[in-house]
Amino acid sequence: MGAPLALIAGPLSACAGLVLVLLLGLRKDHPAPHNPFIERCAAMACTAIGLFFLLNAPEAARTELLRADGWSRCWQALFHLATLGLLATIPLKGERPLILALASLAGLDFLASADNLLMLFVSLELMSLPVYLLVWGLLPSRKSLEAGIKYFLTGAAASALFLFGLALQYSASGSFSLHGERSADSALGFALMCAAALFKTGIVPFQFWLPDVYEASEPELAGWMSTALKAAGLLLLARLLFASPAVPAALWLSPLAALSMLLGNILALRQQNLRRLLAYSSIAHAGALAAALCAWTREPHAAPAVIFSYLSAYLFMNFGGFLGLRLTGALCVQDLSGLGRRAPLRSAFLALMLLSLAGLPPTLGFLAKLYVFLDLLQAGDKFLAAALALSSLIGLGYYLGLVRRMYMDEPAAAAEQPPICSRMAHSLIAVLCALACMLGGLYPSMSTDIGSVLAAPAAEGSVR
Amino acid sequence: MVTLAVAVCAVAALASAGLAFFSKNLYSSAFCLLAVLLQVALLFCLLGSTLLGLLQLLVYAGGIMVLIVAAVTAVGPESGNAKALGPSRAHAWALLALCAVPTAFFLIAARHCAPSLPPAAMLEKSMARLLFNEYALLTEAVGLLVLVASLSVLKEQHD
Amino acid sequence: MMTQYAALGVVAIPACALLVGNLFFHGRWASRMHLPMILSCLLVSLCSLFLAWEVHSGMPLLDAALRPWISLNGCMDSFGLRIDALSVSVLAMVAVVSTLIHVYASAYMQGDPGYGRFFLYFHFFFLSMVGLLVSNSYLQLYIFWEGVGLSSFLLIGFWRHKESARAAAWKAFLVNRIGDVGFLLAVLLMLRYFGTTRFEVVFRLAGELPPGIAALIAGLLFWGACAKSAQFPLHVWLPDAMEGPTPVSALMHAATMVTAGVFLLARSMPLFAHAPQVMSAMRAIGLLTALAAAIVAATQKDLKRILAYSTISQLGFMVLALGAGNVLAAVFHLITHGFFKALLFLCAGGVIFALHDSLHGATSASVDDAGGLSGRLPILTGAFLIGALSLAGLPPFSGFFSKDLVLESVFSSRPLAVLSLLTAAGSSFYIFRMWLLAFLGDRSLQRGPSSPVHAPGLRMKVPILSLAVLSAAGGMLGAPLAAMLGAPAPSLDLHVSAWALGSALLGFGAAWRACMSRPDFDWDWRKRAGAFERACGRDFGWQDFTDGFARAMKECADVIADAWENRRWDPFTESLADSCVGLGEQACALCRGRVNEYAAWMFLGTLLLIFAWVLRWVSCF
Amino acid sequence: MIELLLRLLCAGLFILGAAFLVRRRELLAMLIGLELMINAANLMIVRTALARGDAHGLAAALIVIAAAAAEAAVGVALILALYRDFAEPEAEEIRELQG
Amino acid sequence: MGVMLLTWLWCAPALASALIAALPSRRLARAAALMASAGILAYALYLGRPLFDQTSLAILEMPFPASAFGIRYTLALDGLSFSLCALTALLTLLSLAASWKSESSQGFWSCFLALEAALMGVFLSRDLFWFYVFWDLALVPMFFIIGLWGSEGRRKAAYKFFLYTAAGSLCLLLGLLSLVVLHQRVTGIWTWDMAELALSPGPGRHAPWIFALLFIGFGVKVPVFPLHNWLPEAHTEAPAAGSALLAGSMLKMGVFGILRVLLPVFPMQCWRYLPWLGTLAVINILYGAFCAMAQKDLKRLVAFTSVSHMGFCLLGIASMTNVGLQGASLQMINHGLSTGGLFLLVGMLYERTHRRGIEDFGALAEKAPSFTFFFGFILLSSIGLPGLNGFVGELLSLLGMAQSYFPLALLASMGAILAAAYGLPAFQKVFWAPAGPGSVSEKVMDLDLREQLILSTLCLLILWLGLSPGTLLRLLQPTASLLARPV
Repeated sequence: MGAPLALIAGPLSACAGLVLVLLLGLRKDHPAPHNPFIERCAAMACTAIGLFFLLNAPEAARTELLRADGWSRCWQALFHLATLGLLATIPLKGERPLILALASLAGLDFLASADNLLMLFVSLELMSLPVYLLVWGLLPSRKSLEAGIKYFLTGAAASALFLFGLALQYSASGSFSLHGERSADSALGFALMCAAALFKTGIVPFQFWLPDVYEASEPELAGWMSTALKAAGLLLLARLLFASPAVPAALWLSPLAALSMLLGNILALRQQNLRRLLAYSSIAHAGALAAALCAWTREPHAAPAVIFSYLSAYLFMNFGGFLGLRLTGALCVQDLSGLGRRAPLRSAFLALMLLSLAGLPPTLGFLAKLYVFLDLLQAGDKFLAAALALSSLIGLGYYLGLVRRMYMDEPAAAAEQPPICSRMAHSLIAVLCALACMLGGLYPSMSTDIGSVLAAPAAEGSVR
Repeated sequence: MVTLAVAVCAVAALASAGLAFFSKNLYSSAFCLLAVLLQVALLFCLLGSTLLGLLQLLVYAGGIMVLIVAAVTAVGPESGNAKALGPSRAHAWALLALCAVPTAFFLIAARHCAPSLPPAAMLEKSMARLLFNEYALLTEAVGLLVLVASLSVLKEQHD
Repeated sequence: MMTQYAALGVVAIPACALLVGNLFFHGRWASRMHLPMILSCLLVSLCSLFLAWEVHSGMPLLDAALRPWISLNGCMDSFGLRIDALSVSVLAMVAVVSTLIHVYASAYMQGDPGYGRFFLYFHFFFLSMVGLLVSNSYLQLYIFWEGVGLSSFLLIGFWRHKESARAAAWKAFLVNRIGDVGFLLAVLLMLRYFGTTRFEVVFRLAGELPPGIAALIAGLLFWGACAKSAQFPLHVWLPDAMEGPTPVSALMHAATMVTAGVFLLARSMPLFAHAPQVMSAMRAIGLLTALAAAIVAATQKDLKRILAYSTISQLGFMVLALGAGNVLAAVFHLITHGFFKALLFLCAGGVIFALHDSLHGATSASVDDAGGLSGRLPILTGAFLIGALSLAGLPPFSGFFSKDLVLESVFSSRPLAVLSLLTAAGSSFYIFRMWLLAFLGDRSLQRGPSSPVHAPGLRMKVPILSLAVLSAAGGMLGAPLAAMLGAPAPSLDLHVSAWALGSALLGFGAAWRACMSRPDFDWDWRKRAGAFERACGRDFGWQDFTDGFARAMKECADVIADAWENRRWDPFTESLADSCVGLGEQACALCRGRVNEYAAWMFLGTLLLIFAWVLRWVSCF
Repeated sequence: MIELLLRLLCAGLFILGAAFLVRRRELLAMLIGLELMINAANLMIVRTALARGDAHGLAAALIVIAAAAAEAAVGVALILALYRDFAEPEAEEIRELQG
Repeated sequence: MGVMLLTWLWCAPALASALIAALPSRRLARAAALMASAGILAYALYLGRPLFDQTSLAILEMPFPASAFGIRYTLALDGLSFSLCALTALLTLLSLAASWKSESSQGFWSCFLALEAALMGVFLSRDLFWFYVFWDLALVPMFFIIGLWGSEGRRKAAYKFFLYTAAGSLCLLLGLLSLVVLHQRVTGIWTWDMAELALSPGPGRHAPWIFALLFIGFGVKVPVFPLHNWLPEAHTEAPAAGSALLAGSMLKMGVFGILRVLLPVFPMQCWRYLPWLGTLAVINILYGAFCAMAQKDLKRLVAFTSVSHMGFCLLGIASMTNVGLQGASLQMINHGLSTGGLFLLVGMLYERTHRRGIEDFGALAEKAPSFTFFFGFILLSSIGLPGLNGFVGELLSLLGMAQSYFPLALLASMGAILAAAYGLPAFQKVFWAPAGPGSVSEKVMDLDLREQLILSTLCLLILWLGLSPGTLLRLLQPTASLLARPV
């Protein structure tokens, strides 16, 4: 039982939760909007159980489609953690968002352990299809519908690109294994698949959907998407990068990474909508992650741990950031004016998250950025290091601008002040995020500790 | 003989795809798509997998086309205003021109392909076995996918 | 033991007096601030006279380190005292003259709202000077040197509501700073080459310096002395410094400030001995200054300005003597000059005090305002005459002996001799002209005031008379001074004396002829040669040049701070940030929300990826 | 020969599908383009599977067809919702989110 | 683990800061802040005892084992660190005491203690990671201090201050990381320890770049000439206490960094670039002085004098001699006392009148004699009057440069002339000249006892350091002789 459990603990728990929610939904027949507390708890419980199993399943196992090892478990744990946050905080008017989130989680879990191109494709679809619906359905408005359609059209095009790449790789090697035979076709195929991965990560020429979608979604959902889905895209990118024919990432990924970092931050400078601003900031962060990935191809030693540390830090601070938006009820930049006096604790939390995103010590964000810098310099990639430094500076410009607005601007008229959300779960998770961001930064060996868990696959070379 | 048939099908498929692109009427676009799908199904049969051809016919012609045609009917075939949109024509042509290089590369790569084997017997049977053994999880996942998709339709009804 | 305490007391007593005055003499007691100060001056005078006596009777050199100041690996200096013939002789003069001026000031400044503050500054001035004289290292000397500069700043600007006083104070400090930097650099070089600035070490090792460096150090020291002792080109502050109250001028010219530079040069003679180039520069500068200042003094109208230029001129004599290597002459002239210049200033102050009502609040008077005062102020007239005779170098007054020594030391060189005799004649001319115009002139012709005059009180008379005695009899100090300094006793060289006497008489005759025989000469002459007079008033254009230089510096600062810093560099750095935002605006044009465009960008990106891959693939073969 | 022809067809269909996305402004037409792209990929898979006699490819084709159907369903649902609520099935019209 | 004596030196203000932020009333916060800062000063002095006694040269604290990448929490207190820590503690205490009357909220007091904590951390850390953490951390409280409690232009000034200095910090970060990584590449050892990185063979041919990055990083803080223009605005807009601490302690971070990191790691480069560094220092001195000369705003004037004075620090460092380095270290302390004092004084003036322009005042000497005395005294220290502390630092710096390269010393000494040219006219205008038409001098009350106490403390220190700098120089000497170029 041990081995299969290690393989499917994650998706299984997600599916179990999904079924449970569906069944619980059957007990009453009225479709009126309601806040299904029990369903939420059930979904969270299943996700948490999955997390528990993931953390306690030490065996490595593999089948034709999947393989389970420290690497996949870590990613799945990350996905479960992010989804727990989403499930706990997402505003509900029915149980459908729970189902969709759980389905997407199943896709994410499959993605983390997939060892087969076809599995990758299906999990990619399973991961993204519910999200189109979530974006559309959570906040039924014209904007959300528009975002859903845009996301769907571009996302489906990305899937098609992936699929065509898959077909090419199949035609080249005759199998769906990631490590098949190489030929001219597979060069094309990997390029197409990488394009799809870049789309999911939100790297620069593939990022246009991202601000629109984040702007139209609920902050919790945007926070989840920016962490879990971005992580999934990055994971996919990493897989492809190390399975692909020897095209140096420096050739194509590093310019794109640098461009994402700079353009993301530059575009964020002039945003008025806060979610959109954070969306652009997440593009810049994706660029930093991609930069770390570039370094990985040159300096394989510490990089997986670095990327994973960055992602886990990012999970806390970006989810925390979006949570801060929810907690303060701020939609656009003006709403933040004078917030420091109106809601000191909430604005302190938001400020902490922003400073952490800006990478100021001693927060978690600083540590994450430091690792990437170290990684890049170890790989000798001065160009990317300089770009990262420059983009951090530009980023500081708007993060700090927001902090300044919160504390140093006169508050808006009372009538225009947005209402403040006060839900227990939000506050609890906010406290968690704040603690993680503050204390994590004082724990510089985070990366090596994570590295020791990740070490197994890296040593085996399965990732590479 | 088969080659000729494949050639005819291929040309027909390409032509109807082109027609679909250039026709301004959504109905005709949809019907041209139907033609493409039929040609593809035919190609599947011609290449040796009747089962897949049939499935293609069923799912696409029977399922997806119905959806699309129904949607077109609901939306109306004519486009509204005809403002210029997105990338200009010149940009689109430039993009297309850029596509020429990879396409050429793709076509040249045909030389490196493995020589085709004679069609193996029982291929479709082993496919079915695969789906329920090695690929069981995959099938499950696709099932989940379809469930999600159906939820979207349900959502339509709810709201 | 006694001598050490006396030496220490010379510095400690004024410091204590300042402390006491600062702590206890507030409010009503401020008007009694002079008491501790005068007492301290008296004590210091006693101490210094005692020390002088001791030194004269053969006390060995006292050079004691008191406590370390900056010690870096033992290579730096301590605070210490040095009592030798040079310091003690100047010290005695300074202490005695300062005591008298203190007494005089207590009367002169009576009723001034800043009376207490005045005496604090005044005494601080004295303290700095005394400390300077007994220092045993250049660095310590430099501390007091700057202290002298600071107190002159405070005192010149004492009447702080006056724009001109403030400007003069600033100018004095600034010009002195310019000189001080030279001194400082000399100190740095000494520290670099000797590791210390103690006189004995420096003088001992001076011979071992590389020749250029010795000249450099000497030159820099001379530069510093030029500022303090008002030698060309750094003399510009002194005429303006008359803005301070008259006792300040007296103190500054006779005892404290300007003597410091000459003292420094005299002190450094062993060092200068290794820099003959600098010595000749000193001769040239000294003579030039003496001559030019004498000419300028002859054209001035303001009482205090005439005396100021006279000081510059006399200091030129001293520097000339030092340039000729004659320390005795310089020091002797320094001492006698201290006596008679103090006397002259106190008399001038007496005149200003006397004319207080008719001056309408002005703090100085011109010879026009005075004139024909001899009848009403007989004591002042007489005392001034004694001072003038002494300055002009007529026997048997003190100036005769010291000036004679100075002339003697340069007499071997004909051009120097001629020029210095000319200067001596000039000195005689301007001082008698001043005396004649101020005290003997015809009131009606000089449009002088007719309002009543205040006779000086006892506290003003006593110092004046004492100084008159000193000026008259100061010539007797020559022999003991020579004995102390270890120089051969001065003996009158009749040849030189005759020339000196002749030139002095010539000057007197010219003055008499100019002012008394034709009382209107002075004024006619002014009308006729206005341009020359104006040129003299501006030090032959040098003042204009320095003012222009100061303005240029100020404009330079404005350009740097405004045109460059505020308008260029600061906006440039800020525009970097703005350009980022601008770039964002531009980039936003790409995100117009059209899904077709999104797809197009996506495919473009994909194509680029494919190109990268294909290129790589192709290049593999 | 067949190989070349089929490759030409695949490439053509794929590029045309992409062209739909880039140039057509009706959302449904864009959906049609997506179907074309998926079909092109599927054709490639089936061709390889049959040429190599590999059952995995056939299974993959079947799975892709199912996934494509699911995707199409979602797409149509979204577009219909937009039409029903706002009657604007055009890409040009949904530009509220930008910048 | 032990008692972690040094850790408490930064932890105590940090904890106090958190505590004060949570206090319910403003008055309570104020009292607590003052008491805490006094306690910290006492503690700092207590810690420095062994250094004074010269029983030990440095106190080292490494309570935890090395973690990832060789990062190891290490604190060290030697003479230089101690004097800067003590200066920081003292200035915090005095600044807080000076703002006693400000009706600021708890955050104000809390921010100051947080700033103190960060500064202490910078001066104590021997591990580059922690050094950088504290280095950047110090920006945050200062940002709030300027931005929340500053004068009219505070928002922009705070923003500019933060971004400008953060740009420097990023350069610094890149430089430090390159250094560490290259060291690891060459020696195979991960270490962030300043002592171990000294003379590191790592940089090799990359040395010029890393040197430049580090120099820019430190130079922005110092500030070095073209990178100085964040300073006038930040100083001008900050509240008095903030500018005092900014000038007094924060600028020292840059010089401290140069002494602790740049010089030990790159002695060869420093020697090679000596004329350039010296030239920069001279430009700093003269440029700051010229700018100060043209200012119409008292605070801006003092800010530019900072630029000039920090030039002397740089000059001493550039000389690379024992004397020069001691002079630079001493000049840091001197500048902290005198410029800090001047900022406090200008702040007191601003508190009374809400004006800072030189033209806004006149004849203050009559209205406020003790104010005049303190201002004059501290100003004289600032323009380097011998006998006061400023002179000693300048003299030693100049002497160092004179020993290495005399012409630069000659140029730098022009700064002393310019000091008189910018300092005294302003003093005369404000205190001596009759009040002009728009003057607000009538509102100026003389100093009260509290303010006199604050300033007397500074003045006594100024006098003490001027007359007997030996005590402090003994503390600073070990560092200097370690870094000096062997003759």
